[in-house]
Amino acid sequence: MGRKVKDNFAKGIIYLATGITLSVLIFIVGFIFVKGIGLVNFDFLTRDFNEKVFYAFVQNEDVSMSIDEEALKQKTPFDDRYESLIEGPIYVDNIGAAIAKVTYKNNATEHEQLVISYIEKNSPLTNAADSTGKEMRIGTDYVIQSINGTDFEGLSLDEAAALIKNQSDELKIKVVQPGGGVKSNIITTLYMVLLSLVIAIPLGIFGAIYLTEYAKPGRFVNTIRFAAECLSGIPSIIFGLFGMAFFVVALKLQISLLSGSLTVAIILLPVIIRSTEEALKTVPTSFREGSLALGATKLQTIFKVVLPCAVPGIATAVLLSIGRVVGESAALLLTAGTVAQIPGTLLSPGSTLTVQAYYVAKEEGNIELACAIGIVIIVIVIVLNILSRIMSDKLDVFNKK
Amino acid sequence: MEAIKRKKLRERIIENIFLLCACVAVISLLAITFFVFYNGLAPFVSNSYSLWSFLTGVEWRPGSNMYGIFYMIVGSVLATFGAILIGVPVAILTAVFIAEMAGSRAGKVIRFAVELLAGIPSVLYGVFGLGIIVPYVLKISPMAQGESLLATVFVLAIMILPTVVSISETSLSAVPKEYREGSYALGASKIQTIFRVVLPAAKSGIMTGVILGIGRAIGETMAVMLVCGNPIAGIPTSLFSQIRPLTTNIALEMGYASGVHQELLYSTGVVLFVFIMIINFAVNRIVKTKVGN
Amino acid sequence: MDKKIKFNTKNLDLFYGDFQALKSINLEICEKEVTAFIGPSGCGKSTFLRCLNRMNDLIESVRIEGEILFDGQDINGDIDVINLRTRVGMVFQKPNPFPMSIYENIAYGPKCQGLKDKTQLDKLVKESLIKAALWEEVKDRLNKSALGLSGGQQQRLCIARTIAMQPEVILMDEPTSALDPIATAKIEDLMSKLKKDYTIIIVTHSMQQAGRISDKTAFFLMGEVVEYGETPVIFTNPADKRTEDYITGRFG
Amino acid sequence: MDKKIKFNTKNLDLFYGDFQALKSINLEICEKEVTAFIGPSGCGKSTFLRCLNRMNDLIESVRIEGEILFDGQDINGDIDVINLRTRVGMVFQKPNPFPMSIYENIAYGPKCQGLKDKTQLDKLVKESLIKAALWEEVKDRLNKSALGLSGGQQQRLCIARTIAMQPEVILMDEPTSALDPIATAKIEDLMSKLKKDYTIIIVTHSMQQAGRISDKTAFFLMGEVVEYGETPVIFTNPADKRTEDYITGRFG
Amino acid sequence: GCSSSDKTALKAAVSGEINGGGSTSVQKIIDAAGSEFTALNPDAKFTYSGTGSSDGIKGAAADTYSFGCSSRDLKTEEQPGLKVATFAYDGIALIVNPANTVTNLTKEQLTKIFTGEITNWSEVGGADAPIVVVSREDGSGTRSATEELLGFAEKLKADATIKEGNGNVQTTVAGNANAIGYVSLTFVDKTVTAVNVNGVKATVDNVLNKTYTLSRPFLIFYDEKKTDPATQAFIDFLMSEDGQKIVTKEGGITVSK
Ligand SMILES: Nc1ncnc2c1ncn2[C@@H]1O[C@H](COP(=O)(O)OP(=O)(O)OP(=O)(O)O)[C@@H](O)[C@H]1O
Ligand SMILES: Nc1ncnc2c1ncn2[C@@H]1O[C@H](COP(=O)(O)OP(=O)(O)OP(=O)(O)O)[C@@H](O)[C@H]1O
Ligand SMILES: [Mg+2]
Ligand SMILES: [Mg+2]
Ligand SMILES: O=P([O-])([O-])[O-]
Repeated sequence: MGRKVKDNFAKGIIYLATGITLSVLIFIVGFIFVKGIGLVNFDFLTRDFNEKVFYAFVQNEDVSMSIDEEALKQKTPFDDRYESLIEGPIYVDNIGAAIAKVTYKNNATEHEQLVISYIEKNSPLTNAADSTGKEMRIGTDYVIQSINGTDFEGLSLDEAAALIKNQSDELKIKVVQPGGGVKSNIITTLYMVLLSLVIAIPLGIFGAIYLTEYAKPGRFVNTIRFAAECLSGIPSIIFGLFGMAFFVVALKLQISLLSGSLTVAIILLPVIIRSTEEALKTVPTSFREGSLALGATKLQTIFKVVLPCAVPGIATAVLLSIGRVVGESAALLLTAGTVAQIPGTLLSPGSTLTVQAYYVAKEEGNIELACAIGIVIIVIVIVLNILSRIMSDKLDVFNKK
Repeated sequence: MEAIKRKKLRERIIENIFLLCACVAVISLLAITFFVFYNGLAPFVSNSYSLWSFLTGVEWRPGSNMYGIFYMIVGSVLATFGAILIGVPVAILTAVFIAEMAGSRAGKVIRFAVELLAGIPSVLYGVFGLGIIVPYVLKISPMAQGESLLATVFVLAIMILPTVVSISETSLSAVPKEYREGSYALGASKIQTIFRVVLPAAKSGIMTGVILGIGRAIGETMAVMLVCGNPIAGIPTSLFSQIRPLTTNIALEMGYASGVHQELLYSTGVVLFVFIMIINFAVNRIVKTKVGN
Repeated sequence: MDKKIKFNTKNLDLFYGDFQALKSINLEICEKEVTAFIGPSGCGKSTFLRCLNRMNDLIESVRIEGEILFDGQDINGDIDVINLRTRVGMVFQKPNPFPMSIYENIAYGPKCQGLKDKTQLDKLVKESLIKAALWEEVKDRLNKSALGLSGGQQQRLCIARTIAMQPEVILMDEPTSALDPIATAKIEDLMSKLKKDYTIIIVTHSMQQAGRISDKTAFFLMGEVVEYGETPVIFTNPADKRTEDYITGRFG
Repeated sequence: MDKKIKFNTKNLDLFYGDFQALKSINLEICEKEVTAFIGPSGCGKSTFLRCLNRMNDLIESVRIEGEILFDGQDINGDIDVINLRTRVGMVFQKPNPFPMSIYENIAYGPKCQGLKDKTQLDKLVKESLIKAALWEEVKDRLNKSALGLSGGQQQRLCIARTIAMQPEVILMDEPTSALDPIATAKIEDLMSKLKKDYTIIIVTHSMQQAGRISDKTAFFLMGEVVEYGETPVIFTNPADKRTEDYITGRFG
Repeated sequence: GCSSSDKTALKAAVSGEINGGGSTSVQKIIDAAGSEFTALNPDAKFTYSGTGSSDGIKGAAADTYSFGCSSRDLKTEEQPGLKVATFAYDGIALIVNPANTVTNLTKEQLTKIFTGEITNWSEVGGADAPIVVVSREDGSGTRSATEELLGFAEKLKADATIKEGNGNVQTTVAGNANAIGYVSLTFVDKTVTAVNVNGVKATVDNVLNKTYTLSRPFLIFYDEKKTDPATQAFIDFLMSEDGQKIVTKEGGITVSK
C-alpha cells in the first residue's frame, strides 16, 4: 500500500530528525561535562575568579596545638589539581596555625609556595585586621607570602617557620586568597537576569497586551509589530554597539551592570512581546466575548480571563528570556565588561558566567575552564527550567479539572 | 457615577501604559536604527569612502584604507543559508515529533532537552565547535585548517535548532484538536493529518520560529568567531574555505576602531540590518499571501 | 395594554467590510416579553442579536449605520458599554465557560462589578445554578474546573452565569441547541418565569421552540426582517408569502 | 426480513480515568437503517458514538473493556484504524472545517486515500456539496476559505466532506444542532435517501428528529442503554418507565 | 627583598575607584600589581578590562578608563594629551605545533610566511605540508608589534586565520599540526613550541641581552590633567621597586635593570 510506505518513510524521517536533535544535545552536553567536570567542586563555586592579596595585622600570641601530628598531616585543604605537597605541615605556635610547602602548577606556570594548612580555633589569625583596622578573615588554603616585610621566597619550610617564630609583638602577614572560582560571575549573572527581566518583562507583556487586545489593526500596530520583528532579528552585537554608544558613553552609565541590563532588556523585548502575543492569540475569542457580555471591563477581561489562559505561553517567554540573558555575550562584552568581580553598585562592571567563559576560551585558550563554567551555566539553566515548568503547570488553567 | 468615571479613567490610564510599553519597542528600534544608520552612512555621505568599493570590495585592511565587505556578505549569506537548510527541517520535524507523536512522557523529556539546548549559551557552542567540529573538519578537509564555512554551518545549524523547535512546537500544540479529529474521521492517517492539516494550520507560528532562527544564525557572533577563521580577504570558494561573517568583523574591531574605520564598522552593521529587514519583509509577504486566501 | 418598548432599532444597516449583513432593520422589542428571531442559516440573526449589547464592537470590520435605542437611548452613541452589557446579558451558541472553577464562573460577573462579600456571592451562585437547573448536578464539585462538564452542562452554566448578573434583558443565541429536551424544557420553563421580570430575546432554529415560548417572533431573511409580530399570528396567519413558505418548510 | 447486523457491542465499558462513562452496553445496529441515540445531557451518547470509529483513541485517559464488532470483527482488536474510519465516517457536534478552501475541505479525504485525478475530484466535490445542500451557496467561492462560512454552512460542509468519502456508516453527533429547520430538513431528507445505501447512526437531542428519521432508537441514561428498539415502539409504547418519563418530558 | 615598613603602607593608603583597560598581553602583570596595590590600600577598588591595546589607548583618551595599557608603541596620532610610561618589556614568541620538525626560522622566512610568499613547510626545511598562518586581530598590540618587527605591516596574507586573544592563537596552533602563530612570551607553554628566530631561542634572558630581537614595550598611559590620586598612586606603585618585582614574577621583563 503506497500510503503506508509513504507514512512509514515520513515517520522514519521524523524519528531521524528527533534523533539528530537529541544526539546533538547529548553530544554537546557530554562534551562540556567531560571536559569541565574535573574543575567543578565546592571551591570553584565559592571562590572569586581572581586571587586576592591581603596584608593582615595579627597579634603575636602563643597557642598550642590541640590535635596530634597524624591529624595535622590529614589536613590538606589545598586544591590537589594545581598543588602538590612538598614539605610539612609544621605547626607554628605564635600564629596558632600550621603551614606547608606546595608546588603550584597549571599549564603555564609552576612555582613553589607556602600555604596555611590548619588554623587553631583560638588562633590569633582568627581576629586579624587589615591595614585600615577592619576585621578580616584568613582561611586554610590561603597562600602566605611574607611576614613583617620579609619575603618567604627561596626559604625552606623550616626556615620560614623559624622566621615566623622569631617575630614579636604585632605581625604583618601578606596572605593570598586563592582564586580560580566563579562566585562573582554567578552573582553577576543573577543580578543581570533579575535586572533585565524587571525592566523587560512588564514592558514586553504590557506591549503585547496592547497589540493583541487594544490596538486596531492598522499602520500603528503594524509598525510596532514590525519593529518587534526587526528587533528580534538584529544581532546582539549591534545592540552591543548601541548600548556602548548610548548607555555607556552618552548617558555616562559607564561599562556597568546597569548599562548591560538595559541593553539586554532591549534584546529581550521582542522575544517577550512575540511569545506573549502568540500566547494571547491562542486564547479563544469566546472567552473574551463571554467576559465582556457579563459586563466585565476590558481590563478585567484581560487580567481575569485572558492572561490566566496565556500564562503557560508567557512562562515560556520568560524562560526564553532568562536563557537569552544567561547566554548573552556579544552585547555584554561591550556594555558590562569582563571584570570578574561582584559589582558593588549598579554602575560597577561585572562579567556574567558566559562572558567569563568566552573570555577564558579566548584569552587563555582554556577549554576545560570554559567548559567548567559551562557546566555551572547548564545547571543554572536546568534549575530555572524546572522551576518555570513547575510554575507554568501550577498556573495552567486548562490542566485543572 | 463617580465610581464609573473613576473606573473609566483607570482603564484609560492603564491602556495608555500598555501603549507606552508597546511604544518602547518602536522607540528602541528607532533609536538603534537611527544610531546605526547615522554612523554607518556618514562615510558615504561625506565621501570619505566610496559605497561602491565598500560593497564590492573583497579585502578588509583598515591600515591600508581598504574596506571591502563583499566577501563577508557572501560568507554570512552562505553560512546562514546552509544552517537553515540543515537546521530548519530537522527542527520542524522534531517539533512535529514532540507535539504529535511522542507520548506525554517522552514529549516532556524531549521538550526539556530542547529547552536545555536553548539555554546553552552560544559561546559554549563556539567552544564545542572549536573542540570537536573544527578538528573534525580539519580531518576531512582538503585545506590545511578546520576553521571553515562548513564548521560555521554546523555550529549555526545546531544553534538554531532549539529556537525553531520550541516555537514550532508551541504553535503545533495550539492547533485545535477539532482539526485533528476531523481529519482522522475522514480516514486520514496520522502522518497525513500532520502534514496536510496540522502543519499548514500552524504555519504562521512556524514561520515566526524560522525568522527567529535566521536572525539567530545571521546575527551570531561569538560562537562563529571561534570557528570561522576570519580571513582578511577572499570570497569563499568551497565549503572548506574560511569565512569572515559581517558580525565577527564588527566584534573583532569595534572595541578600538575610530574615525572612518569605526564608521565603516557601523556600515557593516547597516548591511546586516538591511538583510534582516529584507528577510522580515519577504517572510511577512509569504505568510500573508499564503494565509490570506 | 401596550408594553413599554425596550429596544427600538431604526434603519439599522450592518456591514462586514463590504458585505451587508443587515439591511434596514426596524424592530421594536417590548419589555418583559420573549421575542424570538427565526430564519434560515446565515440570515443575520446572530449578527443582529450581537448589535443589541454591542458585541460587534469586537469585530474590526463591522460598520453600523442607523439607530438602536435602548430605553430610548442610542446605544451606539455616548453611553457606558460596560453598563449596557450588565443590563443586557448574553448567552452564546457555543458554550463558553471560562477555564476556572464552576463557582468562579458564576461569581465572575458580580465580582467584576465589585461584589466581594463571600456570603452574598455564595448565595448568588447557588440561586443562579438552581435557576439554570444545574445545581443538583454540580453542587458537590463547585470548585472543580468548568471545562470538565459536558456540553449541555456547560451551556447551562453559561446561562446561570448570565442570570447571576440580574440583567434587564437576556440575549440568547440558540442557547438550547446543545441541550437535551429535558434541560431545554427546563430552560424554556425558566424563560417563561423570567419574562415576568426580564426581557428575553432568543435566536432559535427550532420553530417549535419559538412557538412554545415566545410572545413575538421576527422572521429574518438574507439580512432583512421579512415579518415581525405576535407569535401566534406569525405561525398561523403570516402576512408574507415567504414567511409562510419558511414556516411550512417549503423553501430554503 | 432480518437485516444484517453492522455493529454489535458486547458488554462495552468505557472509563475516563476513574470515571465510568459507559456501563455494559449491548447494542446491535443494523445495516442500512437510521439508528438514533437519545438521552439527557452527559449520559454518554457522544462517548459511545466515538467508540464506533475509535475516535476515543485520541483521548489518553480513555480505557475500554468489552467488544465492538463491526461486520463481525472486533474493532478494538488488530484492525486497520485508518480503514475503519474511511468505512465509518463522522460528523461532529461543533462544525470543524479545516482552515483551507471549501474545495480542499471536501477533496481532503479522497486525496488522503490517494485520489489525484482532477476531474474526478471536481466531480466528487460537486456531488458531495449538492448532496449536502450547500452547492448553490458556495459554488462561486469554492476556493475561498471555509472559515468564512456561517455556522450552519460550516456544518453542512462537514457533512459534505464525510459524504465525499462514500463510507458504509455515517456517525453524526447532533449534526443539525447548529442548523436552521430548512437545512435540517434537507439533511434529514438526505439521511432517508442515504440509508438505502448507508448505515446511519445519529445522536440527537430532538425527540421529534429521532421520531421522524430513525428506524431504531436507543435511550441512554447515565452511561447505560435503558431501552433499545423500533422507533415507533419506543415512542408510543416504551417498555421502561424511565423511557416513557423522558419522552413525555416528565424527568431530567 | 627588603623592608617597606607597615608605617609607609599606612601613610600611603588611598581610596577611590581605579578602572583600567586595554592590552590583554599585560593583563597578568597589571592584575597582580592591582591586587598587591589593593592589599596595601584596602579602600581602593581596582578593575582592569582586557580588551586589546587599541581600545586601551582610545579608552584612556576618552576618559572611560582611568588609565590604559598597550603592548605596542603609540602611533604619533594617538599621542596627544596622554602621559605615557613604559613599565615592562616583553618578547614575542613565534609558535608552532610540537609535531612540527622546523625549529629555526629566519626573519626573512617569517616575513615571507606571513605575507604568503612561502606557503609550504618544505620550503623552510619541514615536511611537505601547507603552512597555516594564525594571526591576532587587527587592534592587537601584539599584532602590530610583530608586523613592525617582521616588516609585514598591511601585507598579511589574505587567508590567514584571525584569532582574538593570545590564548586563542595558542590553542589554535596547538590543535593544528601545520599552523604557525605568535603570542606574548608570557603565554608560551608545553602545548606549543617556540621556534628560534635567526638561531636565537625565545627566552627572557635573550630578550634582555638583546639577541632575541622580537620584543616590545608594555605601556601605561593616562590623561595627566584628569587623573585622580588613586590612579596616580597605582602608577607610582607599578613603577616602584615593589611594582617591578611583580612584573618579573609574572613573566615580564622589568624596566629597572
Ligand atoms: N465576522 C464575520 N465576517 C464576515 N462575515 C461574517 C462574519 N460573521 C458572519 N458573517 C456573515 O454574515 C452573515 C450572517 O451571519 P450570522 O452569523 O448572523 O447568521 P445566522 O443567522 O446567525 O446563521 P446561523 O443560523 O447559521 O447561526 C452570513 O452570511 C455570514 O457568512
Ligand atoms: N474527555 C473527557 N474526560 C473526562 N470526562 C469526560 C470527557 N468527555 C466526556 N466526559 C464525561 O463523560 C460523560 C458523558 O459525556 P458525553 O459527552 O458522552 O455526553 P453526551 O451524552 O454526549 O452529552 P451531550 O448531550 O451534552 O453532548 C459526561 O459526564 C462527561 O462529563
Ligand atoms: Mg447564528
Ligand atoms: Mg454529546
Ligand atoms: O591584546 P594585545 O596585548 O595584543 O593588544
